[in-house]
Amino acid sequence: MDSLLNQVPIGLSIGAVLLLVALGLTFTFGQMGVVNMAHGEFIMAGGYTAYMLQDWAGSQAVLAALPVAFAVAGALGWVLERLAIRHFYGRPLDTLLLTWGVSLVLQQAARDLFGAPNVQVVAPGWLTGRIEVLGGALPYARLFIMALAVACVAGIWLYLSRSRPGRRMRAVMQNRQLAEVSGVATARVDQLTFFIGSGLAGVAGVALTLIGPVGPSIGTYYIVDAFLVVVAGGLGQLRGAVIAAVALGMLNSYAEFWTDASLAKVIVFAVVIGFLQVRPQGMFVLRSRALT
Amino acid sequence: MREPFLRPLAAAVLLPAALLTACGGESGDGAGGGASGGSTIKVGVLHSLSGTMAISEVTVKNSETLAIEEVNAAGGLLGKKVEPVVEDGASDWPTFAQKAQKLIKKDKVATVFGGWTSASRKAMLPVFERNKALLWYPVQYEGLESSPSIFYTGATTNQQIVPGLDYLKEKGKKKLYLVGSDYVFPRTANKIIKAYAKANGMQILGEEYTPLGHTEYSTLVNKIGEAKPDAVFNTLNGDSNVAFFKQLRSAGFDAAKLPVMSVSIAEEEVKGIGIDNIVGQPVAWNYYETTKGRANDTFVKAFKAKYGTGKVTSDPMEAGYNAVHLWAAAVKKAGSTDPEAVKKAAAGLSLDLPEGKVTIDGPTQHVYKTARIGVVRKDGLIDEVWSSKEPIKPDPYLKSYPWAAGLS
Amino acid sequence: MTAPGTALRSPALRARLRGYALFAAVALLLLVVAPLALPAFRLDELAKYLCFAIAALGIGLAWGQGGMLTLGQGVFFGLGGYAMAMYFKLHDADGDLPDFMVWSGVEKLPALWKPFESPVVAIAAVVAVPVAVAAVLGALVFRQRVRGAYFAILTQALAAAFVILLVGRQGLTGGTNGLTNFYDVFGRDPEAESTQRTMYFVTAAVLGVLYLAARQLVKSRFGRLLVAVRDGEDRVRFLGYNPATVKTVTFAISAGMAGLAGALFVPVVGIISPSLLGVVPSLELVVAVAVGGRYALAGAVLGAVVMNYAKTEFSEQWAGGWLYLQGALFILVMTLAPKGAVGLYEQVKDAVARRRTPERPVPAQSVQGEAA
Amino acid sequence: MSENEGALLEIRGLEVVFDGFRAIDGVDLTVGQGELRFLIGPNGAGKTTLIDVVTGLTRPAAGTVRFAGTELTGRREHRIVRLGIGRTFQTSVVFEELTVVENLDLAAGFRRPLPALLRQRRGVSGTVAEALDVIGLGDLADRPAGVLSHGQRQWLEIGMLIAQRPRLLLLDEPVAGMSGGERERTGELLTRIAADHTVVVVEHDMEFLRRYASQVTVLHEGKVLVEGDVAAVQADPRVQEVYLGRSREDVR
Repeated sequence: MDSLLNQVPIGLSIGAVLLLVALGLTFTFGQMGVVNMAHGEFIMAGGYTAYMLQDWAGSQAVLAALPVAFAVAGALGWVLERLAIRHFYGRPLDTLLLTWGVSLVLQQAARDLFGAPNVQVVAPGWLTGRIEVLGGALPYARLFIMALAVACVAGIWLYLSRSRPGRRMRAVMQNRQLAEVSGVATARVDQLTFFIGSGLAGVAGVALTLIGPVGPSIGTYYIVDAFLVVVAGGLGQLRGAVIAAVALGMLNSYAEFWTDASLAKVIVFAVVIGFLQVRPQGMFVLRSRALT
Repeated sequence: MREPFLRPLAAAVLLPAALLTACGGESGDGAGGGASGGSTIKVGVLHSLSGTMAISEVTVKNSETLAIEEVNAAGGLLGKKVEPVVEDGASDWPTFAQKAQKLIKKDKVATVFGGWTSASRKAMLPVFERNKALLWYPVQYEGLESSPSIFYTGATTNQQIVPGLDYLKEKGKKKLYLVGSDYVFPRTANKIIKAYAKANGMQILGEEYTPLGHTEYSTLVNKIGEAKPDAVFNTLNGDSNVAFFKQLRSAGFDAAKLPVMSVSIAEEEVKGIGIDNIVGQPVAWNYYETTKGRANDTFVKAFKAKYGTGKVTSDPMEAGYNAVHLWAAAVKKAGSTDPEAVKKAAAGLSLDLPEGKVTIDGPTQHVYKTARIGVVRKDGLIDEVWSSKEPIKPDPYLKSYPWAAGLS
Repeated sequence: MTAPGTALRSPALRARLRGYALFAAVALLLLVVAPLALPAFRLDELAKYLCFAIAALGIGLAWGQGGMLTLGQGVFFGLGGYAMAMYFKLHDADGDLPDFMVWSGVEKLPALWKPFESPVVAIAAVVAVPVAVAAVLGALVFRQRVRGAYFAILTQALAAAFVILLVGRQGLTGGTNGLTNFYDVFGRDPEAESTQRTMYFVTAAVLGVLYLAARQLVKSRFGRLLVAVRDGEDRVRFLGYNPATVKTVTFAISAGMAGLAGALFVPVVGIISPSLLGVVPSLELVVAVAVGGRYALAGAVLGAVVMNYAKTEFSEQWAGGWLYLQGALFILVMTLAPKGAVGLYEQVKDAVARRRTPERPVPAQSVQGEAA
Repeated sequence: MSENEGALLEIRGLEVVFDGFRAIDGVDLTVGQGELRFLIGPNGAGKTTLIDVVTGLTRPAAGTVRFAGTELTGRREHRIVRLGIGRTFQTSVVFEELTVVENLDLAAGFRRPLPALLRQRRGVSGTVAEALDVIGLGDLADRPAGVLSHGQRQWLEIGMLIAQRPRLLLLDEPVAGMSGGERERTGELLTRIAADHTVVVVEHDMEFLRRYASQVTVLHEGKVLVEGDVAAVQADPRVQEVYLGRSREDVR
């Protein structure tokens, strides 16, 4: 019975991973309607950033990499937005295919730059321990990821509700045209949003080095799950994303506990489809009277 | 959008058809070398050079190309140079089948070295059997197969998995937990392991499969922690190993606390997993870069000279290298590249190769191999800690093991 | 003014005749020239591309005409392919268990396999199963107005889940290996050259028939309705139609095409396996359609054949390069020519036409209207 | 059925709430067979919302909407259309890729069974020809709707409405954004349609109202303020206050 309780922290930690990988998407997808398939490769960029920083920061690379990866992935996102995506607003399906092309190129670039085999990021010593929770071991690495997820959510929440650019971002998210006519430079806001959304992917990439491989295909492992979280949570909805990530994490952990990993994935998918039957727009939805 | 349907359709078909015609034409007439005429003997090298399997398969392609160069440097075969025709299986099984067909029919190669996954071998098998051609398959696999058109130079189950189990038993590990990626090799391996355990008084506490590419192992680690096994038998594949070992270790399980016997982790993979996470863990193979012997010194030296000192050699690479040399020896002996003649000459053929003396078993077309258990060192190489006294006779159907009755 | 378009018949008629002539030329090329010029295994490769072209045709309908970006077409391709392969496997086994079941430890033929002992059931299932699955899924999601990117993501997740399920049920499906090694394809040896030639003709014929049928569909009232749904689903509702029905029907048709393509693929290539059906192969097919030109059915066919051919050729020369090329090509097409090769061709044609007759800056379609 | 014999549309006690905001707050409205009714009111009065409820786009919190005795609330949009209600939108939505005739043909065709839809259109049906004639776009019949001007699109939309052959037409601000000449023509179109249809027009434009309206309902803050003929409504001080008061706010 212990192990059943044990799955609670595990579910939370899976949820934290899902949240981190999906968080950036809720903004790029939610605010801008960009289905960014290259989001996974921004995660990858974060992971490789941590790998590169090892030469300089040694075993503390993970910490040092958080801000750097944010900047690196953010910059990649910003460039992508400037060069291509800005021509595609209002055509989400086209952005999906466009960014998939970008993701192919980035993956191959990683293969050529860093080699096809996985690389290793050494976790700092203080992250190697674990605590006993509910009769099971919860590694510090997992706690760190959970804390990071909470910090990211809190940071974004503060940013959106307290800062001027954050409020502009929300304004654009809720009503682009209205924001535009009220003097918000939506193009600037879009750039910033894309920078932040992509940067968050970089942060997620750093976190993932603690639990999994860093390799050219790391992004592909997470991208479908990340989109499921966003879809279930509702577009551009912070609380939706948080709840969806935790719920799917829990579901995943228990489904896998009772069945197996393969079936758990299928169950999660079936539940999301079922959920969309009840709430086709996700958990939370911005009401609009426009006939789209 | 109403009128323009047909013109592009014409282009759609004309263009590739024209190109295909051009390609077909270039080889349509004279058989361009191949087995009979010409100044070279063409051989196919068919591995995934792109896609998910490329990481592993490119290294085997490299060692096979090296071996072909060695054969040529030693004067070639039957007075001719051996010319490799390299094709990309693209990690896609149907592509393997079609490329095999192309190599046989268009390039008229004398033989093909290729494949890694069981799936790619199964996809190619009918092509080779129907065309009476020959494939050399260089990777350890799940056994239960003995095609007259394939030579298997990697280990079958009684040369890798069974010795791995013998080793665990010897160490007193009686309670096992089985973890594998969800595909044919782990499932078959685990079937064998369960039969072995039953006959040897061992207990299987759990058997779990995760999808290929899976990276979330916390629940599985939790289940393992709950079951408290003496050892884990690991048949995970590729990137999943990285996540599994990292998460296992951060949950407090290291080699001392919980040995994890792996059969798919070689020198190549250790670095990506992180040496810290896997140091001291046992693996089961037939060859390590550290294996003693003159033939291996030559192989390792030549390999590093060609591909860089940073590169390591591993079991599948060595098996690919062996395949080329075994085929060359058989051709010499037969005086022909005809598959039937080569098969006849290959039976009982024996060569000194990096892993030691390797003999082809005529009836099964597998090879005798020495089983070796190794432990991962701090520098990422693997030290041999146990080996079978002599090369083990291949037994793909485990017929000589009473406990395995009813498995195949 | 009661019957516009009938007044001046000849340009329309001429355009139509030109269309027929071109179709005939392509058919001649495919059915006569290619088989004469190409060796059997090249023909077999071409047949494989034509299989993908059939699936692409379905995507052209669903996405190009109906606006439903389906990223899970591999699922339907797979359902059709497995249905066919199950029959071949059972036929080869001749009362025994198929080989892979033996080594997967299955002792009794699973009930799911039973019906596929009959070739009639298998061939019917090739179309019926994908159509049924798509119809149920479509009815569920379209009714709830799940669309656009949501639909794309859902179908993508479906492809991912389907592959996991296939791989995980090894005893039932052959796992990652898939189903392969068929000895007898309707009384013929699948590896024999004569069989490969026959399969090529069958595939080309099916593609031709489906192309004509799809084209008819696009030109019909239903096709116009479909375009209307694509461009203004909510508005269509206020014209008294239920867009969910229109979309579900179209999605099911496209799934049926994919199923048929998968079924043909099995004897052509000799294998069906999960690696063909996942997220990436499904996306690649969509990419091919986009490159060819999504708004024209011929563009879908063109894209599938050319892209798959390029992939084979290119990966032989420079394996890593293909990904760069594919990615770059795709970025370029999406940014510069979102209507694909066909769209580009049209733009050029229009530009040329405009140059020739600068006093008439009217697109070709409207000629009839002007005359009337 | 109801106390009002000639009533085609009967709305009783209607309430619509958006996130706590009462967009419609207890509206009763009856539109008789053959009537031409104008619905006016300042911004946010609930005019469009009312139409949205009738056509199924918005679900009411309370109240009933009956059309020829059939309850409409809870029905889906296309079902309501099939009962015989058609509407236009403030910003016209026509299918730009389709020709004018195809747009009309689509509108005329929803009663066709699915198999019949699979056939290609041959020529132009009587209904479509008639609608084409009424809106006067015959010259543009085979041009894609994408090339039409704003006014022409509005007329096409009205034409599509006619082609649907509905029993009740709901027009949402048909002259918004139109030039003087276009308004004139739209007015004539409206008069012509109203001769043999029941029509409800939401309109902002007082000039247009004065010229073409007879019966007017004024909405204000989700309630019916006044109902009556044009002259009476215009003379009503409450209406003047609402409009003047509101127009000052509008400037803000």
